[in-house]
Amino acid sequence: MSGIIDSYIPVAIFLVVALVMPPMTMFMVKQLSPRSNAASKYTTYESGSVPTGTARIQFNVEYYLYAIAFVLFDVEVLFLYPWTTVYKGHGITSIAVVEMFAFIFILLFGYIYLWKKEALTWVK
Amino acid sequence: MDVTEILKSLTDTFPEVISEATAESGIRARAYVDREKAREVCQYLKDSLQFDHLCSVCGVDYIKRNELEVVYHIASYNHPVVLMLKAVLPRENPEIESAVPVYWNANWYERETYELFGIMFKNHPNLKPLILPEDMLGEWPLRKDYKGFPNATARNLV
Amino acid sequence: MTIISEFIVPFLPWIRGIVGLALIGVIFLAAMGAVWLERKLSADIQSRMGPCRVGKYGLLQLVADAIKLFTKEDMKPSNADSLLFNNATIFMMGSIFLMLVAIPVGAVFVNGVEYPLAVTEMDISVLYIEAMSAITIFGIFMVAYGSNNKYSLLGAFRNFARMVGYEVPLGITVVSVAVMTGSLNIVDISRSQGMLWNIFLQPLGCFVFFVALMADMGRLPFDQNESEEELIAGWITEYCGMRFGLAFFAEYIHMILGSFLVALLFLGGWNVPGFVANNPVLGLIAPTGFLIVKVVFVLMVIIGLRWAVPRFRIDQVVDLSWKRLFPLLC
Amino acid sequence: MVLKNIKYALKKIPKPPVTRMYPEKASELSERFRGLQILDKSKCIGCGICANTCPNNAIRIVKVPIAPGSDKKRWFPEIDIGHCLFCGLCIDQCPKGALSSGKEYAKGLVKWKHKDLLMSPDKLAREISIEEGDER
Amino acid sequence: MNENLEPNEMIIHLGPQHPMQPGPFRLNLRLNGETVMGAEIELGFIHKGIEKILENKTYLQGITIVDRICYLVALTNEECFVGCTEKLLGIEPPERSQYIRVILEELTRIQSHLLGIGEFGEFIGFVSMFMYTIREREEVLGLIDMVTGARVTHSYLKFGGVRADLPDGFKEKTISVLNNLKKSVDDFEEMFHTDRIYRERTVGVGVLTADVAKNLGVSGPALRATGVPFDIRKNEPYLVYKDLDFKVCTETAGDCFARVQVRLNEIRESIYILEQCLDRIPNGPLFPENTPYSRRTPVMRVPAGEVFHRVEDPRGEMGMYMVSDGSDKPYRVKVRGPYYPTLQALPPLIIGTTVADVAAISGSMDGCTSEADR
Repeated sequence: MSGIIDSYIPVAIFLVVALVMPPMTMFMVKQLSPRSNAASKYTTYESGSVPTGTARIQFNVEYYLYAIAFVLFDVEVLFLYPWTTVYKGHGITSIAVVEMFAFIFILLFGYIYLWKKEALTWVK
Repeated sequence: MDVTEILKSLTDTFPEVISEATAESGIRARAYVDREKAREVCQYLKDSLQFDHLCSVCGVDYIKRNELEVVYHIASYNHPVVLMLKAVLPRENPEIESAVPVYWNANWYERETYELFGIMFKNHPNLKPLILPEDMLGEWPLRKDYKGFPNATARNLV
Repeated sequence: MTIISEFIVPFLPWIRGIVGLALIGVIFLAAMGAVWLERKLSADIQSRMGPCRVGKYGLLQLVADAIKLFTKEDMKPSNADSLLFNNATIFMMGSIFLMLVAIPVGAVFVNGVEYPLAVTEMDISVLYIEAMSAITIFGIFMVAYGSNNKYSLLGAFRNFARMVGYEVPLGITVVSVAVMTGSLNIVDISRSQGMLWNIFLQPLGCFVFFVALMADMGRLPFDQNESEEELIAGWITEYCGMRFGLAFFAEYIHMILGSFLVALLFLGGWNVPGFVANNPVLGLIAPTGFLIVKVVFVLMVIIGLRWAVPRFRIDQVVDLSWKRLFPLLC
Repeated sequence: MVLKNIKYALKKIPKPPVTRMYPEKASELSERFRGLQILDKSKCIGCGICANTCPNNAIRIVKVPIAPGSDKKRWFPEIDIGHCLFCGLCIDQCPKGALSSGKEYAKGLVKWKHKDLLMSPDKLAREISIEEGDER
Repeated sequence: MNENLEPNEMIIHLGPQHPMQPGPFRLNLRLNGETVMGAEIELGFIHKGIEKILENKTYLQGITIVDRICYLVALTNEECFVGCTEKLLGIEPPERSQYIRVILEELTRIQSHLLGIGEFGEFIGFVSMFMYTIREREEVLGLIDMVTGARVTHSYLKFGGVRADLPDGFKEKTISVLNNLKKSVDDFEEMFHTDRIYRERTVGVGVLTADVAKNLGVSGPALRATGVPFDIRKNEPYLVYKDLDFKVCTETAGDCFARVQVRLNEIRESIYILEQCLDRIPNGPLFPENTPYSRRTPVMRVPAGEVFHRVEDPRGEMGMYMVSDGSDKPYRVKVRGPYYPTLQALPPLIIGTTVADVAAISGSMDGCTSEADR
């Protein structure tokens, strides 16, 4: 058990560094960089025009059906991961293959259904 | 299609409206049109005489005659004749019917003529300044009595 | 002697972690090299000269750029969300650092025994790397939403659409490789290709993985999130100075790590013939050097492609994933 | 697919660059290049046709000594390079052929202030260096 | 445009400082997601008032001013202005001058089209294409530079002739440059034809049909790509175009791909014209006999009258309407630029497409805002 924990200790160290490094860099930049104040400098950039309205709107996500399909298939991939480790050398190879193919086959059905339903086209 | 044919057809159809119809050369013709009927003439030109391409609409300021002229250059995709159709307007309150319903691309030409000469195009879908800032509206810079050139308009030339 | 080593063993992961931090410096240098490589290669393709003023062959150009970025004012639009805007870089840097932990950057052979040069070895490192790689998207969306810029917003949403499309092919190809080895440990996968590289066993899988990786990293045929002719700079529009520099470096480091993944998973990793491994001197250098050569090759392919092809439209990208790559895999 | 593009790109890699290191290696100018005008003071009659022709009113006729340090004064053109279009009309229109095109287009013409760009007849005749008065 | 904005729609400004644009104009897009629901163009960021300036300059000075209408096709602009004045004066340049003008204008067409193709490549993300074409363009510019002495603003044409004769060695150099160019054009074409990404981005994008294009007043390659063989060089020949053998390049699809293809074919056609010109160019004077308007033009008063002259610009139909009142300055000059109606036709064309297509469509029109906004 401790072996597994051990292998994540470097991860923790790197995580701390990742958390600290960008703020540190920005702090250094603050010390080094010049500063000036001009109101128009701090407006949002929109090709030199004054922006009309805010960018925080109810964005029309034209691919929400993809997102749902994505969740579906990503879960499929997640189920495949454990399978890979038991595929070889556990004496259950043939059963694993058959089961896995049954699983993929069912999902494939769903995929074909999605395609036929035109869920995989960009909604205008 | 021949120039003389075109002019004959034009004068026959609109005897009161068209005046001074002359052929300058084999491919150029010129005619004055009554300003009330300019749009109808354009419609006729487009429908019957194959003049389906509007080259430009522009204004000319004849300050000595105290008149403005609106000049339509109407050409065709099929024959090389360019018809120069002119409408005479008074310098005070110049108004003319917009040609946008006939020629879609007259839109910007008329907006430009409006802001540079102050010629009102009636029934224009969106008559507002195109190339000049809004606050220059009313100065009519391309008229001959415009005082601002070059001191007001080219002031940033060092 | 034994006492000392016994004393050290419990702290070994700590030591490895802290020594591994040096990797961060190395990888930053490598990213600089990648940028220089990209600029030189693109210049060659376009019959230009590329950087040539600072240092020999412009090698110090990136140092000069870094100095410039450090001394530039850090600007934030007045109506941006500070919390999101300021902290997005943490996610981007975090993503690449945490990927870096698990990726072996080479190996040394001492007396014929192999020691992979990874900061840590975990059983599920492939899965872990993929998971960490996906964190970047949070950073990108934080930047986009925080900066309140419409180009950024469009860029970030394009990024989402693309990510949604390409994570699945990426995952499946990795699974297919893992099946061959029977392990999710990247070191094992790499080691198992001693005889035959995976690219020969699974050319299709390699192709799909490469394309999906390009899409994941946002290299040119798939860089819709910052396509400059449409969205100025996409999600990164409002970033300037060193903040931009960090995001930029994160992108390039991501690219380098992606090349490492390709080299490790498909191009045979650091495997060298036995007589080389047993040679006391060559065994120290050759495997790592061999891996680095492969990585540079993959990098050059990725970079070169950018300058030789046009860009897809975002709906075409997603179509490509769902309607071409996906059936290919099934 | 995109293989043709890649092939073309690869073909370009070994070719030498077509760009130049600019200030070290100057551009090749064509024979008819129109740079800073050269004034031949012995031919100039100070008629002012060049000043009238100039589309941008960059030329002024001024009364200056015929040579630096001389007491004798005559009328010569003085060109404000900041307004010059380098169209060459003054050269075409000169009745005596006193003006001609030089090859300077950057050297001596890069100044910080507009007033430094005023090329006096002496400078146009290259009697004093055109880089003089260049303060930085 | 602000009115009737739905909660999931936003207005985004492209311009005046945007990499997509050939010059500063502002494109206001109403977006729903990535789809363009409405578009509007605002002009006037670089309005130079050329028409007013021309009224205040003499005819000779005007030549230098019309150069600046569009910096890419200065010689065609000059041809239009000089042609107008020549018609008013009633003179015609001798044959050698006409041939020289045709040679230079075809070179101008080649360099403009090369830049247009490269820019289009850049707009769809193919940055190297720009560099490939700009390198070929450099050679062509070198040829123009050799004759006129300037690369961009030439002021080379004169009333009734040209400023100077072709230099020695021009013919040989031109032929070698053109032979290289032919190979490059073939390469470009092959790259465009075989590249699947490029085809996906262009085929069927921004389709103009012949009727719509005529209605919108579009001219030039954008019109010819719809299958209308409208070319001023054929319809209303000026200079020696009536003696030369060339065909009007048309395509039928009317999409971005067809527009670029028309440009590539026109480069080939221009090369063919140039080869004919170089073979046939006669010896002779540059100016008509006994003319006062030689290289050194006196102060000239142009007879009163009005004229409308059209030439074929690389972007389409370029026309000038000149009114003279008998003085030494034009009374009124109206410049009818080719890109102006094309730009005007952009909003109806991009409605319903996506943001990425806006760049592709706008790029395929090969714009020059400087001339639309003169």
